[in-house]
Amino acid sequence: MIRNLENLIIKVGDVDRRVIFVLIGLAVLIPLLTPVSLPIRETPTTVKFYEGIEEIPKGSKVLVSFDYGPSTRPEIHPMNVAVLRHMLRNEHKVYISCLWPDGIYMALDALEDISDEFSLKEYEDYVLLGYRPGAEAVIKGLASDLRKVYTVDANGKFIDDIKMMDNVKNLNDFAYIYSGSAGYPGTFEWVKYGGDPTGVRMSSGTTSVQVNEVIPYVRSGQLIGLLAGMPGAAEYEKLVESPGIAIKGMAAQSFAHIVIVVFIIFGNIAFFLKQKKERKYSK
Amino acid sequence: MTLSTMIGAWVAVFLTLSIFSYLYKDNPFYKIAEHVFVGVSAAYVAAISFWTQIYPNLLGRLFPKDGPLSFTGLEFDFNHSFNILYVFPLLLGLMMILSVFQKFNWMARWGIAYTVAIAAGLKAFGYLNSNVLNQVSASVISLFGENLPFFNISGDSVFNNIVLLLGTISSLMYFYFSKEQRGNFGKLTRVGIYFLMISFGASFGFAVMGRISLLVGRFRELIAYSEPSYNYSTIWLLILIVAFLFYHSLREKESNT
Amino acid sequence: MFVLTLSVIFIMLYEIRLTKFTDKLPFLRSIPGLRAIEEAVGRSTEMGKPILFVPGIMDMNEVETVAGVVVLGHVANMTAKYETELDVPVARAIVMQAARQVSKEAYLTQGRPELYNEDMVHYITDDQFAYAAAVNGIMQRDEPAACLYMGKFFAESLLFAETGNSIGAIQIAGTGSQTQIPFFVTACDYTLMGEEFFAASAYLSQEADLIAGITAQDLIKVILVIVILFGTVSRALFDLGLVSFDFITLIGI
Amino acid sequence: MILKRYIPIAIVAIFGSLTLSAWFIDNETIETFANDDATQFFDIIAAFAVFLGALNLLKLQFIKFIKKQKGWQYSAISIISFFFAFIIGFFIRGAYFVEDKVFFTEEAALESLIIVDISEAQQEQAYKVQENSFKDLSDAKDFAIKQNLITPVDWGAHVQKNGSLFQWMFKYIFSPLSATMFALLAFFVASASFRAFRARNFEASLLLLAGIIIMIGRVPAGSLISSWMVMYLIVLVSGLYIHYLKKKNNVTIIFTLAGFILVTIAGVITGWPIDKPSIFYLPLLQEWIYLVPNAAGSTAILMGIGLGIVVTSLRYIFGLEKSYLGE
Repeated sequence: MIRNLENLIIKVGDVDRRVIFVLIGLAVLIPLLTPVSLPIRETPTTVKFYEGIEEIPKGSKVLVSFDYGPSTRPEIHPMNVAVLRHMLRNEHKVYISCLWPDGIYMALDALEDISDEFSLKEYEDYVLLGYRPGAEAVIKGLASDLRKVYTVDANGKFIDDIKMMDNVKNLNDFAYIYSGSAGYPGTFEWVKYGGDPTGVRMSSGTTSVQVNEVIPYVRSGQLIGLLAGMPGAAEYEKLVESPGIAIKGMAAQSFAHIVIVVFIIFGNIAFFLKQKKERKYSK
Repeated sequence: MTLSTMIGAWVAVFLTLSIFSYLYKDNPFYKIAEHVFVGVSAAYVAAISFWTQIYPNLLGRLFPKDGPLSFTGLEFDFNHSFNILYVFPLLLGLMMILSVFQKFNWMARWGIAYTVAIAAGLKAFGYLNSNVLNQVSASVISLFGENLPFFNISGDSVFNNIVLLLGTISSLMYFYFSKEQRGNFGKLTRVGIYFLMISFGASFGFAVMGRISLLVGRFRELIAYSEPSYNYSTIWLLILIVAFLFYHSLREKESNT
Repeated sequence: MFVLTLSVIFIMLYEIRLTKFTDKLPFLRSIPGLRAIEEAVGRSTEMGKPILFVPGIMDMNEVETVAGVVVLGHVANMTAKYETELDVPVARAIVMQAARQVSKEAYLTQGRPELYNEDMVHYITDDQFAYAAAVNGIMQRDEPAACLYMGKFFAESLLFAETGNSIGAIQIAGTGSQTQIPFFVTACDYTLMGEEFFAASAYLSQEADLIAGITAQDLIKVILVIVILFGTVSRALFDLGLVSFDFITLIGI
Repeated sequence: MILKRYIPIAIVAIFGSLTLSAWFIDNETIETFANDDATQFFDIIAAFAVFLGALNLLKLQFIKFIKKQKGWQYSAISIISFFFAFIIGFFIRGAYFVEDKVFFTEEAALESLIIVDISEAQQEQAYKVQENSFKDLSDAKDFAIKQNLITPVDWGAHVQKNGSLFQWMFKYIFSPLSATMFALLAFFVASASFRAFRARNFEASLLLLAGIIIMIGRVPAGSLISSWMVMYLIVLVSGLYIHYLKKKNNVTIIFTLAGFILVTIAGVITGWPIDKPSIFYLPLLQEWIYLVPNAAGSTAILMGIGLGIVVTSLRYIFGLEKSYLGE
């Protein structure tokens, strides 16, 4: 009986990876089709991020950068939408830049999502500066002279003709910088060439994968808090009280994690049993 | 819903499912999606780099409005002023393209040399500053700071600081190359490896989290496209692909026996 | 900062001088991943299968890519010697040209120019995932016996490493992309982590100049550790009120 | 020889030291060059290189197609999709705007402007554009064009603007493909962790534990697991470990029971708070792991990479390593 069980577990340990694929797929799919809600607990970095934005005086100018593309959209998009909501609710003027070529599409989508809610008006509530190639060079340029990098905005309108841009010379004229970043160029470059040299307060929302890389900056205070991946987005959505896509995805997320962990544990038990068995035979 | 949206949705679903079919195994659907992807993206990148780079930043600077070269009839107004220096990248760029001919192969070297040069020059300082110096000063810890508790799970504490210091130094010593990792030094680097491993494990955990989020996003879109307004595109295409793959694998089995 | 950069340069030049005057090369600990490269080439030769070399997905403006291309030169030397097929798909045309220069030179030095074929290094596309899809396809269809990933990588790292694993290839990775090291460590046979990867070209070339660079790095590392320890002690003394200055704020970093 | 060898080496030395020195020298010309033009130059060269790459790709695919090598049908697909995207990138932009409505073709935009008017008073059919009516369809079209009622999107802006064919391709071909390739990773990361997360030795166990704690601790499900459950689990696992070490059943049983009783007593006294003691509460524990031991490891790697890059870059600038030029 026990031996049979052991053999079975060993078999599970050697399972074809396609079986794992199917189970992971189901673990994500099922909670999406039948929504379950789970309590969300804010982590300190998210709370710090939220407080950082609350501390900006009302009506300030803020720079929001869309540094991601469609491939990482599920992680970053909910954050950026929530950040825009938070900023607009606090009556800040939003300036949008993109370091990724596809970022412009993401920004357009995000603005469309919230445009009815705030009855947004371009050139009154926000300016869409658009995409400029050059990665860190763009940030360096913004830090020294915005008009060098952006002569026209995304619609091809000359910056000098935009009233909202009147008192904006460089990064120092912003009260806050936020970058929703999925890699290079992104958080790193903003810290190195944007936040550090100008001293403007900044923070970032990153993919889960990057968290590890940017955490030293959060510790040193170069970033004020951090939004970490979709769970971070969900926590933030809860804090700004606008439940969105991220919160809805959390059940699927949790469920899939549990399935993976269960697999790992099974795999390890199988591994030990197998070792034990092999030792027996080799004696 | 417009026709273009409808066609778009069906194309998107087909391509999505074709890529997912790779999880089963390499198959004609994946190959189609892969080759479409390669072809489209090569042209996509070409168009993007021409229209956002060469057109405004090169032509815009060499042929600005009322610039010295406007007698040629070429004018590209991007509010840039004329800059003769930009002949240099034009030259290197053209040489790069010419290097497609075997005879002019060497021409690429100039561009390569320039690229490596600015990479080295710009990166060396940036990394020295943010990766080395800032990290060194962040690694200097406080042991007797005011009101520093001995242990605090989320925040600064004496215990955490000591762990940080020990971890940083021992892991750094793992990368010391001029000495074999034996004896006491070996013990130190061993500890360093432990810290590196925890760090890798944590990274991996985060990666799992991120990748699952992306899958959630992907599935949400497929679910959206399976609605009646899109004529149930996901469901139909899924049935089609699965049926074909099933048939295909049966055929393969037959031909094997 | 200026002083600091100068001192780094000075340490490097000093080490080079030092190695020039002593005939013996300085001792370097072994890095298993590097020895494995030659084994991998050998195994591919035995099996009559190609070797796949991926120099990352970034352009030559990343130091990692350049380091990867330099390693490619050494690998091409080996494949020329063993007459093994080499396949290098690249994601940037400038990298393609550099990789061609390097491998052509390698085949020439080995006296096998007839084995060199320009198309062994070929461009696919600049886009990250299109490139990944195509490289996965190449792996599935050509079944290389060894896959080497040396350069700057992003999310596609695990797509490569898992596919390589499923076709049973020996996999050796080297990268300075911190986020991707864990995936390579878990899915590949050998991984050159961060600094090890930058040291690789010196190890493989065994040239005095390059090895001196590594000993210079080591010297700097020791200095850094001393600075950290000294800084901590002085901070502690400062906090206790025993001294009136703080070393780190004093030297201004 | 000069063109092929010495100039490239000189370029590396000159531009390398120029950009490096820009950080220290207070000269505006050098500074603007390093901050702005240097990378701008590179981006332009890289943009030219993309076309070189495309030529290479097409060449190989055409060879495959013409020689009917294995998989030539797929090469045809590549070639066709390349030209499809190339044409809508450079020759047909789509996106004809009529006020804020957008059409793919000029024809469709025109048709939207023209109203066919068959009012009885006029007896015969007329075409109306705004307030003007025309007998002939082509007159109506000419009028609409002359009045600039249709504005095609500017060249260059068409890659950034909603409504163009290029944008359609981006939305329905390019982005689902890249997002799905990325999402494949969810499956691969699962199978890789299943295979690689085996407690072979102490190091591997650390990797595994850190991974699992982060995975569970960071999602909402993790905050539902009480620290007491984790403690019971630890007692159980260490019981198993003691059994493995001593191989004596009674020692194991006594140890495990004692552990359970201790935990239970502690729980009863404190009233089972879900997140105390915090070191066993997964959301807090994961926070500690990633802020302390993980940060230590990351810092070291960061410094190592930094040093590696600095020294390697200097090697290139000083010309100690020039094999990438085919030397």
